[in-house]
Amino acid sequence: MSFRRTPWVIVLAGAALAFVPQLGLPAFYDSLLYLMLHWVVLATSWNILSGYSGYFSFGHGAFFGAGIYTSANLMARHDWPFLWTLPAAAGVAAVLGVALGAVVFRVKGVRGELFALLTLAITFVIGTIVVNTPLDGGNGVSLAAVPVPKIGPTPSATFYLLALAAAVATLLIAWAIQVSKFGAGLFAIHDDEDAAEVLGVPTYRYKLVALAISCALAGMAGGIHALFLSYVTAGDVFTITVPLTVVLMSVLGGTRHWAGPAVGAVAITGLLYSFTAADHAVAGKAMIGVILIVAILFMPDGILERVRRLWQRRR
Amino acid sequence: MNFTLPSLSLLSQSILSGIFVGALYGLMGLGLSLSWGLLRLINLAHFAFAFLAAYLCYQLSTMGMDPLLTMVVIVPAFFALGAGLHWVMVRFRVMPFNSLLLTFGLTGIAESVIQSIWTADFRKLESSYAQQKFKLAGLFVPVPELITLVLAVGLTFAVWAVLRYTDLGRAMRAAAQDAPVAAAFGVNQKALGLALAGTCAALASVAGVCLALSFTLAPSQMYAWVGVVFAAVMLGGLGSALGPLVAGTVIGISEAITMAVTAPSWAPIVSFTLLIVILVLRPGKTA
Amino acid sequence: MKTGKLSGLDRRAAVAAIAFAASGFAFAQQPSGPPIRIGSTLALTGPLSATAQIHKLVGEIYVEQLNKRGGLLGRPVEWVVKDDQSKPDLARTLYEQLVTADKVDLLMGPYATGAILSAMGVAQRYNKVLVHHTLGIPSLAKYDMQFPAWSIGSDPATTVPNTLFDALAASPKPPKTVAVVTSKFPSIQFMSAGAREVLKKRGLTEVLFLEWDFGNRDFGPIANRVKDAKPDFVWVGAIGLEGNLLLDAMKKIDYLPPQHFYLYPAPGPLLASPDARNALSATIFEGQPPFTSNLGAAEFVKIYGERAARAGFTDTSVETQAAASYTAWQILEAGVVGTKSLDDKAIANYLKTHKVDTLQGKLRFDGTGNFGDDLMRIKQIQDGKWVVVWPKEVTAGGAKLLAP
Amino acid sequence: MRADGPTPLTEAPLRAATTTGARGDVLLRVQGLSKSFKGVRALGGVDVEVRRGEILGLLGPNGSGKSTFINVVSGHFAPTAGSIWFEGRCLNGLPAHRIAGSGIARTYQIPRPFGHLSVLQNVAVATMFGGAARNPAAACRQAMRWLEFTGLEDKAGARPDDLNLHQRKFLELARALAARPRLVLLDEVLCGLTPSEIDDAVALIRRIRDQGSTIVFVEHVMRAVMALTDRIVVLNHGELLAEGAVGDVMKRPEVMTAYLGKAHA
Repeated sequence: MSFRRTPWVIVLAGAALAFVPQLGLPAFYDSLLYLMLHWVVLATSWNILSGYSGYFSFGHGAFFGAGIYTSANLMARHDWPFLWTLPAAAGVAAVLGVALGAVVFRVKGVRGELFALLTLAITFVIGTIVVNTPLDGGNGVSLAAVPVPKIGPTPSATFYLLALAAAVATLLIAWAIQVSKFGAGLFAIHDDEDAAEVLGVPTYRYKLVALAISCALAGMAGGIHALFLSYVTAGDVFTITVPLTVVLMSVLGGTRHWAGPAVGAVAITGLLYSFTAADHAVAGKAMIGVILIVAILFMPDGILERVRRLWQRRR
Repeated sequence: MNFTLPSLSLLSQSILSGIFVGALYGLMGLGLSLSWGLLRLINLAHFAFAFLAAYLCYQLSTMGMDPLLTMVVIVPAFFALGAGLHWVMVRFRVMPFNSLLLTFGLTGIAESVIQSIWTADFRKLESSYAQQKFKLAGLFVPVPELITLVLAVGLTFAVWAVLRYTDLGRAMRAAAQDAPVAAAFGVNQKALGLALAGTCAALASVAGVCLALSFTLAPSQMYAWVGVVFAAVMLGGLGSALGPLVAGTVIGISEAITMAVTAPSWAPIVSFTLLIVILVLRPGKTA
Repeated sequence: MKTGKLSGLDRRAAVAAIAFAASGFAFAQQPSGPPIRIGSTLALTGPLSATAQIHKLVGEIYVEQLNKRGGLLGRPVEWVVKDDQSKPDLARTLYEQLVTADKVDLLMGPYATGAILSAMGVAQRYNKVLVHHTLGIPSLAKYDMQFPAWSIGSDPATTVPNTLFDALAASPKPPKTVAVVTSKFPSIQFMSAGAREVLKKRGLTEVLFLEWDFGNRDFGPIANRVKDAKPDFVWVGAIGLEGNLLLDAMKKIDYLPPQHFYLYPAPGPLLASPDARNALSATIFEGQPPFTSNLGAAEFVKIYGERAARAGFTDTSVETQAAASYTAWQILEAGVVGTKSLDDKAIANYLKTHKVDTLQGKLRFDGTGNFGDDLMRIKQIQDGKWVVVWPKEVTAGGAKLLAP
Repeated sequence: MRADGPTPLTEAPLRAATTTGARGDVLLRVQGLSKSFKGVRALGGVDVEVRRGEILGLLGPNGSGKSTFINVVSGHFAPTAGSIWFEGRCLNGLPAHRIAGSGIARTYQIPRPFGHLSVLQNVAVATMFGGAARNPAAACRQAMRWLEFTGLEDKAGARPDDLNLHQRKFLELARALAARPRLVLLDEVLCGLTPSEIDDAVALIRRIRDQGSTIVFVEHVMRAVMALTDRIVVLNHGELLAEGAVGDVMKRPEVMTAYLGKAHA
């Protein structure tokens, strides 16, 4: 696939998918697809810093949560219209990320697992602040009274279209970074940060920009999700679930390609969804575990890489 | 945040409580740290192993066995389980972050197994130890927690001594640092890896027994420990034997003091801010 | 499509009528025709599953009983239940699936606050009646056709603490000083905040107020601070295990509060704990007179006990969760039977204008947010059993609040 | 790591054109350069000038500060004291990537290729960030030329792990050159190579100079030092010991002492 064809494929696929609400399918497909795209945005945004540059962050929940609470508070307490809160959510998350990165990325020793730990700790710190201040206060924030803008024919379709737009934008950004000089620099940082710096890669700035982009996208996804949930509680947001899930999705799909996390997100969301029948709920959970294990044993470089190799062999 | 000046007995009793819970963090973290640092495998299933062991301990105890005696059965069983898991990991050459995914799958399976055998209900082991406590220098010392502390400290130092003073331990550390060189010196890495992975799982099962002694169990509770134990492990330094206990105790005590002097709901911020400060100021030289 | 369905209904109704006539009045008729499908989700896996399994068992029992009685409108009832994995966003999606893809006839609510609100949003968009089990914060219910099965009234944060302090005031040792310790779990914190207001108004002294983060593990320092404060009475705003953990921690420092109340404890383990004697809690139902003379209660308590034991539950008694769950089904059945239709609007109107006879007694839904009376009762662990001790009219055998 | 003595070399072909170093203006001026690690002094006030177009050999026994010198000049470590001037600009306090951007490239003694990138991509990264090419496509085209220059063109698609040491050293060189630096710092590129590989490498280094780059060259292989350098600088205990043409300097008694110990003085 040539370089320049990819963005058109992403945009056209997005445009085609935008017609799904018009197909007359039962409305819940919009919600299901929304959930998938929501995770596509989160996993892909995580991958921009963590997959490309190798700085595995366990703090994605913090930035996602910052977006949720920014959006929720602006809507519930300051009567902002929903769509206007989204840039604010992205902005707050990005500022938070840059503030963290500006300190952390200056410290040479904080790499690998220490970076993972630091970002995990940030999640709990922010969660504690949110639950102990009027941002949440412990009672959660109810958004039942906030109107959903009429972008799609139904509220669920609106969320779906918003997430679709976010996913298309995120994938375009992830692709553009991967094929750019910026991306080359991030991949070099992944393998040997010192050597990259000496070759001229502005490692500090690159990491900071990648983190800012990653956080902004996660914050935006959080902003949309706040209204989708319509009732947000700190206990559900600032957990290890979000970072763990995005790591799993990205690793399953493949972290060295812009599309990998998206593939993983669709696969895992689909997998979780396909075991919701109550009679086999517990067995279903075990089944998901088995599938994950088999996938990682037989596709260690991710689904995408595996498919690519099969494709090449065929040709 | 209102600060109140605590009484001395309140403060010391709280610190003691922090030490006890910190010891459990350390005990749970010990095997995780060894596996992560020396085998380069991030074993999320460590928590599942601990809970599985806790439930087994609960089961055997309700059938009349002494909870501590159940370790005779549980520990070897988990040693085998851990070694078996490692065999699979080696066979398929699983990379560190892939191991996270794989063991996450395993954790889900373990949770399902627990839920289908023992239901999602809360289970509390009512052992003869649960009621026992004694008073020492004005402080109450509950026996189950004391058992946890003794096991945590004992096992931590035992592992530390083995790693530091025995050929086996030196070989393990060498293999972790530079596998090819270690292989060149005739270190049988495969056997070592299996033994170490088995030990880690065995340590998880001991932590599980301690868990059963002093906590109420529920299948999904296993995730509640992940964050804080990961923190203790990473703060303590991967592969370090003493690290998790030291870091776990630091976290436990700092949270306990916060709870004693101000609103308990602020406790996580103190321990995790402390952790961030340590990381930023002294990266790589923790514990 | 619509007309076809209607005529089908008519035919079925006719068949049912004939069957009814033929079988006589003494025996319930065999339900016939296509089943009425009732859809809901429960958190069967994940952190909320401990309570969800109660609701699943209750639902199964009720649907079985219902079908044995002849189903609804002569048709058999089928319960379509899905696992929302304790995730509110999945609950929303699954309710949409139930409504738009599975096209269930009626909805039944889930049980946790987050999931209930998710389901309520869907119900509102599709104009479905939603009867829900245990919504802890009534003010969050802003939908016209939602009906609470847990009769805590529209302002439980005031009424429930008042009931409790009434009970304490009538006890042999009315407390003067109170410690309020509470989890920051939304539905808990809300009640604890109300309790603080109430005790202030009643002239009691608050000697300690502490909040902990949901998921706290080390209760030692909290127990110590309670002990230091020497309160006459401790309000423990705890959910699930937290009450036990705090009690364990108190025991470890050789302390037992003179009087103590637990808001939403996991009932089994608390009962099993030897230190929980005299512990108070709130409930809407207990398997004892006079509750057992309420509609369906005696039979349900018996069946639930058997089935819960068979399923391996630690606690086999019927209390708030199981009772609220059973009540929800009774409300839905009353609505359908009362209107003889599956029309959501009609059912909602009927419920708002009629009292419904349930496990908890007669319930009304004409108050703020469709909430009726606060039927929360105060119970106490006495001799290893929960005994209702307040208000007097629902106590059995002269049971009284004991104060050591 | 060997500390080869100053064995006189006889291979004539290697020595040929090197003695005629063009005496240009000063490209790099290092003044009073010091570097300490937690109080342990690795460099103690070194003054060195590198002239445009020359090959300067940097010699000294193990631990004399040669590698530290390269690490400080390339920005890997910040100097404790002293100043570094390159083409008349002061480099003090600049991050490593800015130093690289101003025209200084280096190699590592133990090659540090980017393990997950192909050989071509490894060089392309250097091309892009050295400022020689703007977009990735142009960078790849240029990188291919550098692979041809170093004889690695067949390996363009391979992973660094699939290369042997010799090839990895050449990849290291190709990466350094791809940025089109005016000054190349070579840290023991010949260490660990076989004699015939050394001959290849020496020829390559000469071609690099012919391209117009100035070279500072840390090396123990005296044969190559003799063959390539115009001047040498000898460090000992972090201080400048001697400076001059290779033949003269290696005969000085203090240099012999430093290399071979007191007995030989």
